[in-house]
Amino acid sequence: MELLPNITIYHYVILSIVLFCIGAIGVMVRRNALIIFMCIELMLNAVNLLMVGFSRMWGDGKAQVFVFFIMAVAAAEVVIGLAILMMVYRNQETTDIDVLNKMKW
Amino acid sequence: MLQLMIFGGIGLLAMVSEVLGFSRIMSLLFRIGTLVCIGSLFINYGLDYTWFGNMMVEDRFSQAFILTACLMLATWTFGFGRKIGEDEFRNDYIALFSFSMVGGVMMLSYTNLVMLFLGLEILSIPLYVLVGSKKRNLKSNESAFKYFLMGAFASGVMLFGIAFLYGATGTFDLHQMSTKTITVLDYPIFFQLGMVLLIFAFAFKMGVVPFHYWAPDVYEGAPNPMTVYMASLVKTFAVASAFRFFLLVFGGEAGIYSTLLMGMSVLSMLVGNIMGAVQDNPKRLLAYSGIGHAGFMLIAVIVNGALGANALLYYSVVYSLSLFLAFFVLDKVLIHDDFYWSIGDFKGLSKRNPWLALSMTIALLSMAGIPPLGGFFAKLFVLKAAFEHGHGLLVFAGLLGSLIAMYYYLKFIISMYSRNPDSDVVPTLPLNYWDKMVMAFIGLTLLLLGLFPDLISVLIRF
Amino acid sequence: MVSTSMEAALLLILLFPLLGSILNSVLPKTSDGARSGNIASISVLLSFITAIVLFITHGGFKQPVEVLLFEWFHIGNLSIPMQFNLDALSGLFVLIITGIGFLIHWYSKGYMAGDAGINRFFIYLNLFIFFMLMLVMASNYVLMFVGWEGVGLCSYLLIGFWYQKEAYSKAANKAFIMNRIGDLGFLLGVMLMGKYFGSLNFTEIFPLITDSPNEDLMTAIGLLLFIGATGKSAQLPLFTWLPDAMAGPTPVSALIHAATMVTAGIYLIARSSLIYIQAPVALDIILYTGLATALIAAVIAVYQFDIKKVLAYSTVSQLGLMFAALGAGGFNAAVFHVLTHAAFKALLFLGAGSVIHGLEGEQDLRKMGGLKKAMPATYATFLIGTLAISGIPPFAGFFSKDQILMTLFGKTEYLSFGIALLVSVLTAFYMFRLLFLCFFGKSRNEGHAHESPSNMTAPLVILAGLSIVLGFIGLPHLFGHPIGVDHLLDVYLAGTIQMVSPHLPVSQELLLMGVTLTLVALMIYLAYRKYANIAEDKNMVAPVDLPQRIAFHKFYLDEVYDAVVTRNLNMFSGFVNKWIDEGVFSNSLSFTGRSVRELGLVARKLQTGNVGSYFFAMVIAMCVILVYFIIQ
Amino acid sequence: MVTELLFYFLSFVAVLCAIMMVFAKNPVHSILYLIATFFAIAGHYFLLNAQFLGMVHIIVYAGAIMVLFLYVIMMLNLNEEVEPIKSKYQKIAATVAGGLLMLVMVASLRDAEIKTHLPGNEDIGLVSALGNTLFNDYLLPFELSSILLLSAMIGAVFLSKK
Amino acid sequence: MLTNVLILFPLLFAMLVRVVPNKIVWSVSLGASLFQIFITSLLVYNFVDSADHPSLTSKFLWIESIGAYWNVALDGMSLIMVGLVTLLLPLVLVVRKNAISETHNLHSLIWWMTGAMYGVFAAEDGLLFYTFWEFSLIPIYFICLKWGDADRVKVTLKFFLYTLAGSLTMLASLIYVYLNGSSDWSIDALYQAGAGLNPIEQQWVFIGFFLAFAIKIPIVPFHGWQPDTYQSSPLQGTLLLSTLMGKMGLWGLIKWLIPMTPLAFHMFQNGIIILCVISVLYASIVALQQNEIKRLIAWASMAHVSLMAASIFVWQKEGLEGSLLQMFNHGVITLALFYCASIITNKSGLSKISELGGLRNNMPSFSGFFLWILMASIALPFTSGFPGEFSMLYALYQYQPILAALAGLGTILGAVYMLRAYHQMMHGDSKFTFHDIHQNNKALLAVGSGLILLFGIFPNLLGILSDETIVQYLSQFSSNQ
Repeated sequence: MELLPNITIYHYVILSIVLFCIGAIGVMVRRNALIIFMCIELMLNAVNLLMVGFSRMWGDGKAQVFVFFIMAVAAAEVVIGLAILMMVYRNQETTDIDVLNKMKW
Repeated sequence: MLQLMIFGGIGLLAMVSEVLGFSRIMSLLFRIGTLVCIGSLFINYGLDYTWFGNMMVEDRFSQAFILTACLMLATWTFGFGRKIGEDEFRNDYIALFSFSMVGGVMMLSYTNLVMLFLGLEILSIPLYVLVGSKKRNLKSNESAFKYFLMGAFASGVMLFGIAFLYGATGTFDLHQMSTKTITVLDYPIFFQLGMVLLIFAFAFKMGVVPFHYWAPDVYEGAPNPMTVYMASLVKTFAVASAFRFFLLVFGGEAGIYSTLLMGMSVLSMLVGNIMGAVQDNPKRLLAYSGIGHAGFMLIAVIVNGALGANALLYYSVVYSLSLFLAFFVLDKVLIHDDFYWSIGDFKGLSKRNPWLALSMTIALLSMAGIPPLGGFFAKLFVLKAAFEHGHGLLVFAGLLGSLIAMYYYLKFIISMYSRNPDSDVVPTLPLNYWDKMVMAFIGLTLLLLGLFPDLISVLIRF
Repeated sequence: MVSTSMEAALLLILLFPLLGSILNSVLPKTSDGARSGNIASISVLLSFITAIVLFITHGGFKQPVEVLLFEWFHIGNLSIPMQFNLDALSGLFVLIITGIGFLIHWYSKGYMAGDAGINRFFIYLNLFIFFMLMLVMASNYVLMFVGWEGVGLCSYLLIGFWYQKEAYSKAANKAFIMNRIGDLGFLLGVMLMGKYFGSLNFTEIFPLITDSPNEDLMTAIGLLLFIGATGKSAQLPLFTWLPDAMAGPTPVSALIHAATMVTAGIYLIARSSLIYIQAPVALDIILYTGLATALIAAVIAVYQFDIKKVLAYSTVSQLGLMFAALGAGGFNAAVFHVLTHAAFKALLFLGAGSVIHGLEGEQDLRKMGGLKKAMPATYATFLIGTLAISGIPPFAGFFSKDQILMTLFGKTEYLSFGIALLVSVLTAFYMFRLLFLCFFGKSRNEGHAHESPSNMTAPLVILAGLSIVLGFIGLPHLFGHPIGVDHLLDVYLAGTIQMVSPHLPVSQELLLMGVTLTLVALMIYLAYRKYANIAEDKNMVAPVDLPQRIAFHKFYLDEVYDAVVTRNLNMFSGFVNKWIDEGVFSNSLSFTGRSVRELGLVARKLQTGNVGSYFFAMVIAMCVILVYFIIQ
Repeated sequence: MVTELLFYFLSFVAVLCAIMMVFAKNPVHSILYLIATFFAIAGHYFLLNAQFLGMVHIIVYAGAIMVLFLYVIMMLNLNEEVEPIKSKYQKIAATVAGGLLMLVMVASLRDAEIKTHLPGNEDIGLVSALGNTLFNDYLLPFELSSILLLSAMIGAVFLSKK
Repeated sequence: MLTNVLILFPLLFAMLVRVVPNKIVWSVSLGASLFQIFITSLLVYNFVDSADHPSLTSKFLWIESIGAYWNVALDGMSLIMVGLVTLLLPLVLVVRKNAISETHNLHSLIWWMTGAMYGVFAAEDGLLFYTFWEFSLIPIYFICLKWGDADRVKVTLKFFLYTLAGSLTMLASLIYVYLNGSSDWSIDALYQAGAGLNPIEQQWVFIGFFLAFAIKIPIVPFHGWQPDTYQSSPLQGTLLLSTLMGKMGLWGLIKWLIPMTPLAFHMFQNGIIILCVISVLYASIVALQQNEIKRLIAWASMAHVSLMAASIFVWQKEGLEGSLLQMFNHGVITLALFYCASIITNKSGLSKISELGGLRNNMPSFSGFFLWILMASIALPFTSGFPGEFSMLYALYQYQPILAALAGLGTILGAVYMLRAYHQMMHGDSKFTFHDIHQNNKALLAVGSGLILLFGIFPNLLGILSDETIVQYLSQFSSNQ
């Protein structure tokens, strides 16, 4: 069955590019580290979407397996990331990246 | 594979050691493990293995790099391990280091992008933690935080690239990808986009301009042993994995992608060193110099092939050793509050402790590429390779970069030998025999490698 | 190497003065310096005796004596041997140098007695003799250059002998540097010869020249060598050092700056006479340079008040005459005048030295006068010298000057003859002016003049004797022919140098002599009228009207040089130092360094420490790179 | 046709919620928008016949990760609008840069004329198919990902030790 | 084999001398320098015995993978340079021996430098040459940095970076030539490879090498580091720099640059000779303005070495002979001159020429030595400065008379600034109260003056070593040109 007759891979590519770039904009726009982190998660999701799309295109499950790994990695990153955020917050009482810029130049 | 298991096993053992009560011998085990890795590599050297249906291939390249990485790790433990071993969290450290080595080994012997990605993450995640391992130190916090955010971002970019590559070729396996690229590509546009994005990610991990921003901040804030580890071993892993990627996919120079790499390399060698020239914080300075060196290593990646591999191997070994030595001294000298480090702290070091000054000088001169220290041949091999492939521009930029780098290396030397120590510092810096041995060992190794550079290049003749 | 006693003797001539110099520098100093004076004098005397003995036993060097010691160095295939030879020309010069040299050494013992540096003085003086001998005995141009520069060094040392006086040592510098300018010409000439002849030995070059004449080449060589000669022999435009060189002790002025060193230029050109006769243009230039120098120096001499300066300008003027003779092809006449000039100019200088010694250092003519009685011996000898230089027969100067005039007249260039005549007339005027101012009239000096000791006057007497007799070895045809002694010197020199022996008709020659002598006598009378009876120095202050002032100030040549060369050179070097070296080179270096730093300071602004901005920068970089790929 | 509409709807929701997530002032709102985005993406997965992945996605992202975020926000008391706004220029610049990146990436696909239709293969998204791939070809990565998780665990524990 | 001893002994001794007690270090290292003299004389003896005596060469495989060899050989030309190093070593070691702290460190560095310089002059392998070339930069840098005057930091930085810049361009050229050859760094292979390059490539290679050598020599406009460095360095540093290090650059011209790039050499020959002559005049003119005594000598030295470079570039037997002769003698003379300068500065505490005066009253015997050395510097005949200078001018004259005349102006200017300085410092009324120099200084000056006289009268002592070699050496390349 043709599930998506008029939807080509380019639709998915463009969609994930858009999502990826929104993530990137978020990373640049926000000052709260937590939100930045969330934006990165969004970027990873855009990748996942693209992977699944390509997987469908090639009719091949490898990419979907890859997505599992990405999820695992995302989970691990979240754990570590939040732990780091907590640690920073404990010491600095903030997650504002404009404050966390002691090292520069 | 064996190395993977050994390091993974040590990591697991370290996890459970606290519970099972053998935490005291853990650091010993870690060292023994490293030695076993080295030994096993020597025994099986030159034999190719393929694991799990091409997931991971041990060939001459990966063996050479894993071997030298293990040797570097052994040296690193030799030099900095004690500092960590005294910490109450030493088992955590050992586990994290072991795991990150697992990631490193994966990055050196992957043939599949999944392995590359996983390896990168397994390498990075412990590093995020290790960078922030001085939990009360604001700089350490900040650098962990920055490293993590940017690293995650880079992972995203890399994945995006991998996805496009997959979209273009329908495979994650580099051998298959290679046959696809050589023949006709179904989706050349996807491939190009994917390649570029992947190169961004590699560039980020290597710390080359214009994706270098994390490096100075992170290197500055991280505890010294971690900085060394990152700047030497991790950088080697990153460059070598990029090398491997190009080697497996293109088998040599990669056309327009090489042009991109060339641009990055030139920028790194110039920008890194120019910015290094205005630094006053020693650690930051060495970070910028590291950017310049990454540019040099990138030349080897561009040239690729046996020539590039040899150059890269030699370069990474020598650079790592020089860095070890430099940081070993740095560690002894910069003992006060880390917000006010400056080259001025090295004032009159030759009077306070001539051994330290001498070691630092050797390290710096080696990095600068003054014969007969190893650094000279490192640069020579790289430049020779570049010239052989007709990249005169790279040679020019490299030489110019070296010249600028010499300027700030000399700032150290001037400080150490030509100024008097401040009145408020300890007049002499005591060293124990162990410290002296470490410095002598690394220094002599640098000299030895400079006198007999073939010691390294025999490793990689394919 | 040295094989015969003849050759050994030749070397001895050279070695004695060197030994004397070494002995004096090695032996510990004595308080009065008498010993060093003795050593020095004796060494020169030994040289002189050896030379005489050699001269006699070897029949006047009809056959040149050669000694090859070793190869000094070589330039490619061009070998420069350490080789000496003595032939008629150099033999004559050796005799002059050692003979006059000995007398002056002897005189110096008295003159310099009591000077703190007497030891040093004799070391230098001996060294000078050594180098001067080397100059004339060298068998090739490079070795000659050794002597050439060596005497320059000694001259430098001796002019600046009283180094505490800055003016003196400045004069020494000036002498050395001006000589150097000439030396460069010499060297270039030597190189040109080396290039074309492949050798620099006289014995090898001269046959080549006669075999294959080449006028252009010879002119070039001749002119280059002449540049060297103008430096050493104080010709235009490089003569201004010689008057300043009078800063040295008077015996030095006598020996170096009158009798020997300054005639090295004459020697050089006479030695190279084979080259010059093929280069008429060069000869003409020498002729006119010589005449111009002679005239200018003579005019200046008329207006000088420093006794030694007058003599110095007179030397320059006489040298000019000699060059004029050379230029006219009369190499023999020039050499003859060198010989006689050596005698009477040494005499005059030593006499002046005696006067100065007697007046305890006073050199200004305006403060002398009436010394005739106080210093009779000096006066008598000085008078002989003056007569000789003025060309009064039968004194030596008459014959040599006459020969020069004849040579010029024989060239049928009446302008040059006229100038030469004028010069010799002027010579008589200024010399007698000097004599009258110094010895006649009333004393204008407060101190009590006294006669010099005998070891000073004795050389004066000997030199006076020489000034009388020396002329007779060059009797002109007019006188010599009838008595069968036809110009001994020319006969002696024949075969060694090219020569012109003008044989004018007897009547013409007599007429010329008559005219000359009449004019000279007139000049003496004028000088007597003007200067003999001056009591006070009121009408002898510095000249007031413009031509006089110009002459008094030596035609402002020093000032012109200063303005044209020295000042411009200093300005130029200041400019180069300040604006080019510091301004361009140093600044461009530091600019490079600074700009790298500035670039770094700008670049580091990107490293804000803020993760957001890093992301921003990375994204921009990505965009740029992707755009590049799209364009591709 | 329905699926097509569904695709556009889901895409719209995903993009909109993503934008809202980025520009929401309150972090909690951001999280909620992000969860909405995740759901929309999960919808896409279902649409692409990757049902299992879709389920896992919802569980992992919406269920686990986002809850973790929420938890952290609560713990750190970030739920108020404490974030000082970045200066307008920075915001605009960032947006322009991101937009530029988007444009460039899209533009780099410029001459992609072949409209590749997605072939239908329902099997690959199923658990059994994935399991086969995972435990045959990707066994090594699978095992190694345990190390990844372990290291994350150790790291988190290590960082939270006092 | 003996050559290895010559090169390696100093390097070894450089390490050993650090552990020698400070009190006796001076005599120990002087003893070692006697050993070097012994080795050198043995080498000279062997060379005279047979020009290809086995003790003069040594060749081992060094880096197999790129075909580099430990390949050292001495011929007549390099023996002269080796002789110079050996001869000056003890002099450099003993000057101002008591006036410096940490003697053993200083000596260690001097020995290190010495070994490296032997290596530079003996190397027959491109990589080895470069290694020694760079290797010699470090000790001299440290000497200047550690014992220099107040400006030392800035000045040595400039010096180091400047010379390093040159070295790096040379490295690039070397690699380029090597890559176009037969994977062999030996000098013959490099000659062949270089000659095989096309003219454009040769030009670039030439420029790369020339920059390195021109900076080291130095020739205007690559001289920016030199006067400052000479001035700021301690005496030993100045001596090493001026007497030996500049010679490395000249040596490079002879041995590496010109034979390797024959076509480019022909293209650039004229221009570079003109540049060198300009350099002679420029240095002389700037020297006129100098008021610091060491700076004055530095500029004078620059004028001399530029002339040497010019005459090397004539590339004729005359020029090479002359410049080798002069390289040797200039070393001795410059050493003596700087030594005199240091004596003046130390005695009076002043270094400005205009502030000094009347020193001759205080130091009569010193003034004699000084004048003699100064005369050697301005090439008075019978000093060792003359034969070389004359030969060089002669060679230049063969090439182009006008250039010789212009270069000759340098000798006039040399007399002007040297005598002017001597006059200002030594003459006039006494201003100071100190007395004449110590016996030790006198002895040292006497040695220097003696050498000047010896080689002034017997310059052939050097010529017999080098003449044959030069002829052979030039004929080796005549076919290429």
